[in-house]
Amino acid sequence: MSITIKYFGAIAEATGVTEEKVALEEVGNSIEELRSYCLTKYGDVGDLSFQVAVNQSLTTSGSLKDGDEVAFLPPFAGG
Amino acid sequence: MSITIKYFGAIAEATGVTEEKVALEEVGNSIEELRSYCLTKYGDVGDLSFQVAVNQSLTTSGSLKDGDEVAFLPPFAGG
Amino acid sequence: MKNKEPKKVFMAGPIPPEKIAKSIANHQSKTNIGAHSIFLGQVRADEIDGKKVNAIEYSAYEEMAEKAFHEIRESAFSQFDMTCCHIYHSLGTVKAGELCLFVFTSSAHRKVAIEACNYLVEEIKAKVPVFGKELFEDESHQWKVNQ
Amino acid sequence: MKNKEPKKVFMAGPIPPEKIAKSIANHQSKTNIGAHSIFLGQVRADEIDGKKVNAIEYSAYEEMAEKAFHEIRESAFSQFDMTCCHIYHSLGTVKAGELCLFVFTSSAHRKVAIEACNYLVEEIKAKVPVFGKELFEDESHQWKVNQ
Repeated sequence: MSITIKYFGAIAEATGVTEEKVALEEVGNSIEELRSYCLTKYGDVGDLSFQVAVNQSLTTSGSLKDGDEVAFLPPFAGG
Repeated sequence: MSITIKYFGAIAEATGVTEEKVALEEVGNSIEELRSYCLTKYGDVGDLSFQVAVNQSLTTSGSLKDGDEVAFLPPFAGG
Repeated sequence: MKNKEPKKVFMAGPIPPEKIAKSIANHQSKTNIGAHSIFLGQVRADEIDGKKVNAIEYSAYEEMAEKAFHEIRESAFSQFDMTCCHIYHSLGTVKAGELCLFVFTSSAHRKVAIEACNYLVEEIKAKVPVFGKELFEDESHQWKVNQ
Repeated sequence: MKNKEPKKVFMAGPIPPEKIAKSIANHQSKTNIGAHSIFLGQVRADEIDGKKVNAIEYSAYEEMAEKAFHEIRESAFSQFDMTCCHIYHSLGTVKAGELCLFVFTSSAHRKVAIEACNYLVEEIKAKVPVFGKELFEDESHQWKVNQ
Protein backbone atom coordinates (compact mmCIF):
# COMPACT_ATOMS: atom_id res chain seq x y z
CA MET A 1 0.00 0.00 0.00
CA SER A 2 1.95 3.01 -1.24
CA ILE A 3 1.55 6.22 -3.17
CA THR A 4 3.88 8.18 -5.43
CA ILE A 5 4.45 11.84 -4.64
CA LYS A 6 5.76 14.21 -7.31
CA TYR A 7 7.18 17.68 -6.70
CA PHE A 8 7.54 20.40 -9.33
CA GLY A 9 9.20 23.77 -9.84
CA ALA A 10 9.74 25.81 -6.68
CA ILE A 11 8.34 22.93 -4.57
CA ALA A 12 10.86 20.43 -5.95
CA GLU A 13 13.55 22.99 -5.26
CA ALA A 14 12.42 23.20 -1.61
CA THR A 15 12.11 19.44 -1.09
CA GLY A 16 15.25 18.58 -3.02
CA VAL A 17 13.47 15.60 -4.61
CA THR A 18 11.18 15.38 -7.64
CA GLU A 19 9.53 12.08 -6.84
CA GLU A 20 9.25 9.61 -3.96
CA LYS A 21 7.27 6.53 -3.10
CA VAL A 22 5.91 6.38 0.44
CA ALA A 23 3.84 3.87 2.38
CA LEU A 24 0.22 4.95 2.82
CA GLU A 25 0.45 4.12 6.57
CA GLU A 26 3.27 6.57 6.87
CA VAL A 27 1.46 9.57 5.34
CA GLY A 28 -2.06 8.84 6.55
CA ASN A 29 -4.82 8.21 4.06
CA SER A 30 -6.19 11.62 3.21
CA ILE A 31 -4.85 14.56 1.24
CA GLU A 32 -5.01 16.68 4.41
CA GLU A 33 -2.77 14.22 6.24
CA LEU A 34 -0.39 14.03 3.29
CA ARG A 35 -0.06 17.80 3.32
CA SER A 36 0.93 17.80 7.01
CA TYR A 37 3.33 14.93 6.38
CA CYS A 38 5.09 16.90 3.66
CA LEU A 39 5.13 20.18 5.58
CA THR A 40 6.72 18.38 8.55
CA LYS A 41 9.25 16.57 6.37
CA TYR A 42 10.10 19.59 4.14
CA GLY A 43 9.75 22.71 6.26
CA ASP A 44 10.54 25.10 3.38
CA VAL A 45 7.45 24.02 1.47
CA GLY A 46 5.32 25.78 4.08
CA ASP A 47 6.31 29.18 2.67
CA LEU A 48 5.23 28.33 -0.87
CA SER A 49 1.80 28.36 -2.41
CA PHE A 50 0.80 25.16 -4.15
CA GLN A 51 -2.09 23.04 -5.39
CA VAL A 52 -2.42 19.28 -5.13
CA ALA A 53 -3.34 16.96 -7.98
CA VAL A 54 -4.35 13.35 -7.41
CA ASN A 55 -3.94 11.18 -10.48
CA GLN A 56 -3.59 14.34 -12.58
CA SER A 57 -6.73 16.10 -11.36
CA LEU A 58 -6.62 19.08 -9.03
CA THR A 59 -8.13 18.11 -5.70
CA THR A 60 -8.38 19.89 -2.36
CA SER A 61 -9.46 17.07 -0.05
CA GLY A 62 -10.43 13.42 0.00
CA SER A 63 -8.93 10.03 0.75
CA LEU A 64 -5.93 8.37 -0.85
CA LYS A 65 -5.65 4.78 -2.01
CA ASP A 66 -2.91 2.37 -3.00
CA GLY A 67 -1.16 3.38 -6.23
CA ASP A 68 -2.32 7.01 -6.29
CA GLU A 69 -0.03 9.57 -7.89
CA VAL A 70 -0.10 12.79 -5.92
CA ALA A 71 1.56 15.95 -7.25
CA PHE A 72 2.47 19.18 -5.47
CA LEU A 73 2.14 21.96 -8.04
CA PRO A 74 3.41 25.51 -7.56
CA PRO A 75 1.66 28.39 -9.40
CA PHE A 76 1.37 27.83 -13.14
CA ALA A 77 3.55 29.89 -15.46
CA GLY A 78 2.67 28.58 -18.92
CA GLY A 79 2.80 30.81 -21.97
CA MET B 1 -13.35 75.74 -62.26
CA SER B 2 -13.47 71.97 -62.36
CA ILE B 3 -13.49 68.90 -60.14
CA THR B 4 -12.17 65.39 -60.59
CA ILE B 5 -14.59 62.50 -60.05
CA LYS B 6 -13.28 59.00 -59.30
CA TYR B 7 -15.30 55.79 -59.49
CA PHE B 8 -14.36 52.51 -57.83
CA GLY B 9 -15.34 48.85 -57.86
CA ALA B 10 -18.96 48.13 -58.76
CA ILE B 11 -19.54 51.84 -59.39
CA ALA B 12 -16.72 52.07 -61.94
CA GLU B 13 -18.15 48.98 -63.57
CA ALA B 14 -21.53 50.72 -63.88
CA THR B 15 -20.15 54.01 -65.18
CA GLY B 16 -17.58 52.46 -67.47
CA VAL B 17 -15.04 55.10 -66.41
CA THR B 18 -12.72 55.28 -63.40
CA GLU B 19 -12.01 59.00 -63.47
CA GLU B 20 -13.27 62.13 -65.20
CA LYS B 21 -12.78 65.88 -64.95
CA VAL B 22 -15.95 67.98 -65.17
CA ALA B 23 -16.66 71.70 -65.00
CA LEU B 24 -18.16 72.81 -61.69
CA GLU B 25 -20.91 74.72 -63.59
CA GLU B 26 -21.93 71.49 -65.24
CA VAL B 27 -22.44 69.48 -62.05
CA GLY B 28 -23.68 72.22 -59.74
CA ASN B 29 -21.65 73.17 -56.70
CA SER B 30 -22.86 70.82 -53.96
CA ILE B 31 -22.44 67.12 -53.32
CA GLU B 32 -26.21 66.69 -53.60
CA GLU B 33 -26.20 68.21 -57.09
CA LEU B 34 -23.22 66.10 -58.09
CA ARG B 35 -25.06 62.97 -57.01
CA SER B 36 -28.04 63.84 -59.25
CA TYR B 37 -25.69 64.69 -62.10
CA CYS B 38 -24.07 61.25 -61.86
CA LEU B 39 -27.33 59.36 -61.44
CA THR B 40 -28.69 61.08 -64.55
CA LYS B 41 -25.53 60.47 -66.55
CA TYR B 42 -25.02 56.85 -65.37
CA GLY B 43 -28.44 55.32 -64.72
CA ASP B 44 -27.06 51.99 -63.45
CA VAL B 45 -25.36 53.67 -60.50
CA GLY B 46 -28.81 54.30 -59.03
CA ASP B 47 -29.15 50.61 -58.10
CA LEU B 48 -25.90 50.52 -56.16
CA SER B 49 -25.14 51.60 -52.64
CA PHE B 50 -22.22 53.97 -52.29
CA GLN B 51 -20.60 56.62 -50.13
CA VAL B 52 -19.00 59.85 -51.30
CA ALA B 53 -15.56 61.09 -50.30
CA VAL B 54 -14.41 64.65 -50.95
CA ASN B 55 -10.64 65.03 -50.92
CA GLN B 56 -10.38 61.60 -49.31
CA SER B 57 -12.81 62.20 -46.44
CA LEU B 58 -16.27 60.65 -46.32
CA THR B 59 -18.88 63.39 -46.64
CA THR B 60 -22.63 63.33 -47.05
CA SER B 61 -23.35 66.93 -48.00
CA GLY B 62 -21.73 70.32 -48.52
CA SER B 63 -20.42 72.51 -51.28
CA LEU B 64 -17.75 71.78 -53.84
CA LYS B 65 -14.93 74.02 -54.93
CA ASP B 66 -12.47 74.21 -57.76
CA GLY B 67 -9.94 71.35 -57.71
CA ASP B 68 -11.87 69.04 -55.38
CA GLU B 69 -11.41 65.31 -55.83
CA VAL B 70 -14.71 63.53 -55.33
CA ALA B 71 -14.88 59.72 -55.12
CA PHE B 72 -17.85 57.39 -55.39
CA LEU B 73 -17.11 54.42 -53.15
CA PRO B 74 -19.08 51.18 -53.13
CA PRO B 75 -19.25 49.10 -49.90
CA PHE B 76 -15.83 48.30 -48.45
CA ALA B 77 -14.52 44.77 -48.69
CA GLY B 78 -11.06 44.94 -47.15
CA GLY B 79 -9.58 42.03 -45.29
CA MET C 1 9.26 52.16 -29.84
CA LYS C 2 6.38 53.78 -31.64
CA ASN C 3 6.86 54.03 -35.34
CA LYS C 4 4.81 57.03 -36.33
CA GLU C 5 5.95 57.27 -39.94
CA PRO C 6 3.32 56.38 -42.53
CA LYS C 7 4.21 52.92 -43.78
CA LYS C 8 2.96 51.36 -46.97
CA VAL C 9 0.29 48.76 -46.24
CA PHE C 10 -0.60 47.60 -49.73
CA MET C 11 1.39 44.95 -51.51
CA ALA C 12 0.83 43.29 -54.87
CA GLY C 13 -0.73 39.84 -54.72
CA PRO C 14 -1.08 37.41 -51.83
CA ILE C 15 0.87 37.70 -48.57
CA PRO C 16 3.36 34.81 -48.39
CA PRO C 17 3.56 32.88 -45.08
CA GLU C 18 7.33 33.53 -45.10
CA LYS C 19 6.62 37.25 -44.74
CA ILE C 20 4.88 36.49 -41.46
CA ALA C 21 7.80 34.39 -40.21
CA LYS C 22 10.16 37.20 -41.15
CA SER C 23 8.08 39.82 -39.33
CA ILE C 24 8.05 37.64 -36.22
CA ALA C 25 11.79 37.00 -36.41
CA ASN C 26 12.40 40.76 -36.74
CA HIS C 27 10.85 41.22 -33.30
CA GLN C 28 13.03 38.77 -31.41
CA SER C 29 15.57 41.48 -30.66
CA LYS C 30 12.87 43.51 -28.88
CA THR C 31 13.06 41.84 -25.51
CA ASN C 32 10.47 44.08 -23.89
CA ILE C 33 7.80 42.24 -25.92
CA GLY C 34 5.90 39.47 -24.11
CA ALA C 35 3.05 38.81 -26.52
CA HIS C 36 2.23 39.02 -30.21
CA SER C 37 -1.26 38.84 -31.67
CA ILE C 38 -1.70 38.13 -35.36
CA PHE C 39 -4.78 38.18 -37.55
CA LEU C 40 -4.73 36.74 -41.06
CA GLY C 41 -7.49 37.07 -43.63
CA GLN C 42 -7.62 34.20 -46.12
CA VAL C 43 -9.73 34.13 -49.31
CA ARG C 44 -12.53 31.57 -49.02
CA ALA C 45 -13.77 29.45 -51.92
CA ASP C 46 -17.37 30.35 -51.11
CA GLU C 47 -20.06 28.74 -53.19
CA ILE C 48 -22.67 31.26 -54.32
CA ASP C 49 -25.64 30.08 -56.38
CA GLY C 50 -23.72 26.90 -57.19
CA LYS C 51 -20.63 28.75 -58.42
CA LYS C 52 -17.33 28.64 -56.56
CA VAL C 53 -15.13 31.66 -55.84
CA ASN C 54 -11.70 31.08 -57.39
CA ALA C 55 -10.08 34.32 -56.29
CA ILE C 56 -10.71 37.87 -55.18
CA GLU C 57 -9.33 40.77 -57.15
CA TYR C 58 -8.68 43.62 -54.73
CA SER C 59 -8.62 47.26 -55.73
CA ALA C 60 -8.61 50.39 -53.59
CA TYR C 61 -8.83 54.15 -53.52
CA GLU C 62 -5.15 53.93 -52.66
CA GLU C 63 -4.33 57.42 -51.39
CA MET C 64 -7.41 57.52 -49.16
CA ALA C 65 -6.84 53.93 -48.03
CA GLU C 66 -3.20 54.49 -47.03
CA LYS C 67 -4.35 57.58 -45.14
CA ALA C 68 -7.06 55.54 -43.40
CA PHE C 69 -4.60 52.78 -42.48
CA HIS C 70 -2.27 55.39 -41.04
CA GLU C 71 -5.06 56.99 -38.97
CA ILE C 72 -6.17 53.60 -37.68
CA ARG C 73 -2.61 52.78 -36.58
CA GLU C 74 -2.26 56.18 -34.88
CA SER C 75 -5.55 55.69 -33.11
CA ALA C 76 -4.49 52.22 -31.95
CA PHE C 77 -1.17 53.56 -30.62
CA SER C 78 -3.03 56.24 -28.68
CA GLN C 79 -5.36 53.68 -27.07
CA PHE C 80 -3.13 50.65 -26.54
CA ASP C 81 0.33 50.37 -25.05
CA MET C 82 1.74 48.54 -28.07
CA THR C 83 5.40 48.06 -28.81
CA CYS C 84 4.85 47.55 -32.53
CA CYS C 85 2.06 47.38 -35.04
CA HIS C 86 2.16 46.23 -38.66
CA ILE C 87 -0.55 45.97 -41.30
CA TYR C 88 -0.29 44.49 -44.79
CA HIS C 89 -3.12 44.19 -47.32
CA SER C 90 -3.09 42.69 -50.78
CA LEU C 91 -4.01 44.45 -54.01
CA GLY C 92 -4.68 42.55 -57.23
CA THR C 93 -5.61 38.91 -57.45
CA VAL C 94 -5.52 36.65 -54.38
CA LYS C 95 -6.57 33.04 -54.97
CA ALA C 96 -8.77 31.03 -52.61
CA GLY C 97 -6.59 29.74 -49.77
CA GLU C 98 -4.13 32.63 -50.05
CA LEU C 99 -3.74 35.45 -47.53
CA CYS C 100 -5.01 38.97 -48.19
CA LEU C 101 -4.63 40.66 -44.77
CA PHE C 102 -1.92 40.48 -42.11
CA VAL C 103 -2.33 42.46 -38.88
CA PHE C 104 0.44 42.11 -36.29
CA THR C 105 0.56 43.71 -32.84
CA SER C 106 3.12 43.33 -30.07
CA SER C 107 3.11 44.40 -26.46
CA ALA C 108 4.63 43.59 -23.09
CA HIS C 109 1.35 41.93 -22.08
CA ARG C 110 -1.09 39.68 -23.90
CA LYS C 111 -4.31 41.60 -23.30
CA VAL C 112 -3.00 44.75 -24.90
CA ALA C 113 -1.66 42.91 -27.96
CA ILE C 114 -4.91 40.97 -28.42
CA GLU C 115 -7.27 43.91 -27.94
CA ALA C 116 -5.23 46.16 -30.21
CA CYS C 117 -5.21 43.51 -32.93
CA ASN C 118 -8.99 43.09 -32.75
CA TYR C 119 -9.50 46.83 -32.83
CA LEU C 120 -7.32 47.17 -35.92
CA VAL C 121 -9.12 44.38 -37.80
CA GLU C 122 -12.57 45.86 -37.13
CA GLU C 123 -11.45 49.35 -38.07
CA ILE C 124 -9.82 48.14 -41.29
CA LYS C 125 -12.97 46.27 -42.32
CA ALA C 126 -15.16 49.30 -41.60
CA LYS C 127 -13.11 52.29 -42.69
CA VAL C 128 -10.68 51.47 -45.46
CA PRO C 129 -11.83 51.90 -49.08
CA VAL C 130 -10.80 48.51 -50.43
CA PHE C 131 -12.98 46.72 -52.96
CA GLY C 132 -13.12 43.02 -53.75
CA LYS C 133 -14.27 41.41 -56.97
CA GLU C 134 -15.08 37.76 -56.34
CA LEU C 135 -14.08 35.85 -59.45
CA PHE C 136 -16.03 32.63 -60.07
CA GLU C 137 -14.76 29.56 -61.85
CA ASP C 138 -16.97 30.35 -64.89
CA GLU C 139 -15.35 33.80 -65.20
CA SER C 140 -18.42 35.65 -63.98
CA HIS C 141 -17.97 37.80 -60.86
CA GLN C 142 -19.70 39.63 -58.04
CA TRP C 143 -18.62 42.39 -55.69
CA LYS C 144 -17.83 41.44 -52.12
CA VAL C 145 -19.37 43.38 -49.22
CA ASN C 146 -18.00 43.24 -45.65
CA GLN C 147 -20.42 42.27 -42.90
CA MET D 1 -12.26 19.09 -40.10
CA LYS D 2 -11.99 18.58 -36.38
CA ASN D 3 -8.90 16.80 -35.30
CA LYS D 4 -9.90 15.07 -32.10
CA GLU D 5 -6.76 13.00 -31.62
CA PRO D 6 -4.56 14.08 -28.73
CA LYS D 7 -1.63 15.92 -30.29
CA LYS D 8 1.64 16.60 -28.60
CA VAL D 9 1.86 20.24 -27.54
CA PHE D 10 5.27 20.35 -25.90
CA MET D 11 8.41 20.80 -27.92
CA ALA D 12 12.01 21.16 -26.79
CA GLY D 13 13.36 24.71 -26.78
CA PRO D 14 12.02 27.86 -28.44
CA ILE D 15 9.41 27.84 -31.21
CA PRO D 16 11.11 28.93 -34.45
CA PRO D 17 9.26 31.56 -36.57
CA GLU D 18 9.55 29.18 -39.53
CA LYS D 19 7.30 26.72 -37.72
CA ILE D 20 4.59 29.38 -37.72
CA ALA D 21 5.04 30.04 -41.45
CA LYS D 22 4.83 26.31 -42.09
CA SER D 23 1.64 25.94 -40.05
CA ILE D 24 0.06 28.81 -41.97
CA ALA D 25 1.15 27.38 -45.33
CA ASN D 26 -0.35 24.01 -44.37
CA HIS D 27 -3.76 25.67 -44.14
CA GLN D 28 -3.80 27.21 -47.61
CA SER D 29 -5.39 24.09 -49.07
CA LYS D 30 -8.34 24.49 -46.68
CA THR D 31 -10.36 26.94 -48.73
CA ASN D 32 -13.28 27.05 -46.28
CA ILE D 33 -11.06 29.07 -43.92
CA GLY D 34 -11.53 32.84 -43.98
CA ALA D 35 -9.61 33.90 -40.88
CA HIS D 36 -6.70 32.80 -38.73
CA SER D 37 -5.92 34.13 -35.28
CA ILE D 38 -2.49 33.56 -33.79
CA PHE D 39 -1.14 34.25 -30.33
CA LEU D 40 2.57 34.09 -29.58
CA GLY D 41 4.16 34.27 -26.15
CA GLN D 42 7.68 35.69 -26.13
CA VAL D 43 10.11 35.64 -23.20
CA ARG D 44 10.67 39.15 -21.86
CA ALA D 45 13.98 40.39 -20.51
CA ASP D 46 12.28 41.78 -17.41
CA GLU D 47 14.41 43.62 -14.93
CA ILE D 48 13.70 42.51 -11.36
CA ASP D 49 15.59 44.18 -8.49
CA GLY D 50 18.15 45.43 -10.98
CA LYS D 51 18.78 42.00 -12.50
CA LYS D 52 17.79 41.12 -16.04
CA VAL D 53 16.03 37.91 -17.06
CA ASN D 54 18.19 36.10 -19.63
CA ALA D 55 15.93 33.13 -20.22
CA ILE D 56 13.10 31.06 -18.79
CA GLU D 57 13.57 27.37 -18.18
CA TYR D 58 10.20 25.67 -18.60
CA SER D 59 9.27 22.41 -16.94
CA ALA D 60 5.89 20.72 -16.61
CA TYR D 61 3.94 17.90 -15.07
CA GLU D 62 3.91 16.56 -18.59
CA GLU D 63 1.23 13.87 -18.49
CA MET D 64 -1.22 16.13 -16.67
CA ALA D 65 -0.32 19.07 -18.91
CA GLU D 66 -0.85 17.19 -22.18
CA LYS D 67 -4.20 15.99 -20.79
CA ALA D 68 -5.11 19.58 -19.85
CA PHE D 69 -4.11 20.87 -23.31
CA HIS D 70 -6.27 18.19 -24.88
CA GLU D 71 -9.29 19.05 -22.70
CA ILE D 72 -8.88 22.74 -23.46
CA ARG D 73 -8.85 22.02 -27.22
CA GLU D 74 -11.92 19.79 -26.92
CA SER D 75 -13.73 22.43 -24.94
CA ALA D 76 -12.82 25.08 -27.55
CA PHE D 77 -14.08 22.87 -30.39
CA SER D 78 -17.37 22.37 -28.54
CA GLN D 79 -17.85 26.13 -28.09
CA PHE D 80 -16.45 27.61 -31.29
CA ASP D 81 -17.03 26.66 -34.90
CA MET D 82 -13.32 26.31 -35.65
CA THR D 83 -11.85 24.62 -38.67
CA CYS D 84 -8.51 23.92 -36.99
CA CYS D 85 -6.72 24.53 -33.73
CA HIS D 86 -3.05 24.06 -32.89
CA ILE D 87 -1.11 24.67 -29.70
CA TYR D 88 2.64 24.43 -29.13
CA HIS D 89 4.49 25.15 -25.90
CA SER D 90 8.20 25.06 -25.19
CA LEU D 91 9.92 22.97 -22.56
CA GLY D 92 13.50 23.63 -21.49
CA THR D 93 15.35 26.88 -21.93
CA VAL D 94 13.87 29.73 -23.98
CA LYS D 95 15.99 32.88 -24.18
CA ALA D 96 14.62 36.41 -23.92
CA GLY D 97 13.18 37.36 -27.32
CA GLU D 98 12.38 33.78 -28.25
CA LEU D 99 8.90 32.28 -28.49
CA CYS D 100 7.51 29.88 -25.87
CA LEU D 101 3.83 29.61 -26.85
CA PHE D 102 2.08 29.37 -30.24
CA VAL D 103 -1.72 29.19 -30.37
CA PHE D 104 -3.31 29.03 -33.82
CA THR D 105 -7.03 28.96 -34.62
CA SER D 106 -8.79 29.00 -37.98
CA SER D 107 -12.42 29.49 -38.93
CA ALA D 108 -14.65 30.61 -41.78
CA HIS D 109 -15.22 33.91 -39.96
CA ARG D 110 -12.94 36.22 -38.03
CA LYS D 111 -14.93 36.52 -34.80
CA VAL D 112 -14.90 32.81 -34.17
CA ALA D 113 -11.17 32.48 -34.84
CA ILE D 114 -10.34 35.45 -32.60
CA GLU D 115 -12.60 34.47 -29.70
CA ALA D 116 -11.43 30.86 -29.78
CA CYS D 117 -7.79 31.95 -29.75
CA ASN D 118 -8.36 34.22 -26.74
CA TYR D 119 -10.23 31.49 -24.92
CA LEU D 120 -7.40 29.03 -25.49
CA VAL D 121 -4.71 31.44 -24.27
CA GLU D 122 -6.57 32.23 -21.05
CA GLU D 123 -7.30 28.56 -20.37
CA ILE D 124 -3.70 27.56 -21.00
CA LYS D 125 -2.40 30.22 -18.61
CA ALA D 126 -4.87 29.18 -15.89
CA LYS D 127 -5.08 25.40 -16.15
CA VAL D 128 -1.91 23.84 -17.50
CA PRO D 129 0.78 22.78 -14.98
CA VAL D 130 3.77 24.43 -16.60
CA PHE D 131 6.46 26.03 -14.46
CA GLY D 132 8.94 28.70 -15.40
CA LYS D 133 12.29 29.39 -13.80
CA GLU D 134 13.45 32.90 -14.69
CA LEU D 135 17.21 32.78 -15.07
CA PHE D 136 19.01 36.05 -14.36
CA GLU D 137 22.26 37.19 -15.89
CA ASP D 138 24.11 36.57 -12.60
CA GLU D 139 22.92 32.92 -12.60
CA SER D 140 20.47 33.44 -9.78
CA HIS D 141 16.82 32.66 -10.52
CA GLN D 142 13.23 33.10 -9.42
CA TRP D 143 10.02 31.23 -10.21
CA LYS D 144 7.56 32.91 -12.58
CA VAL D 145 3.88 33.18 -11.64
CA ASN D 146 1.12 33.89 -14.21
CA GLN D 147 -1.12 36.88 -13.50
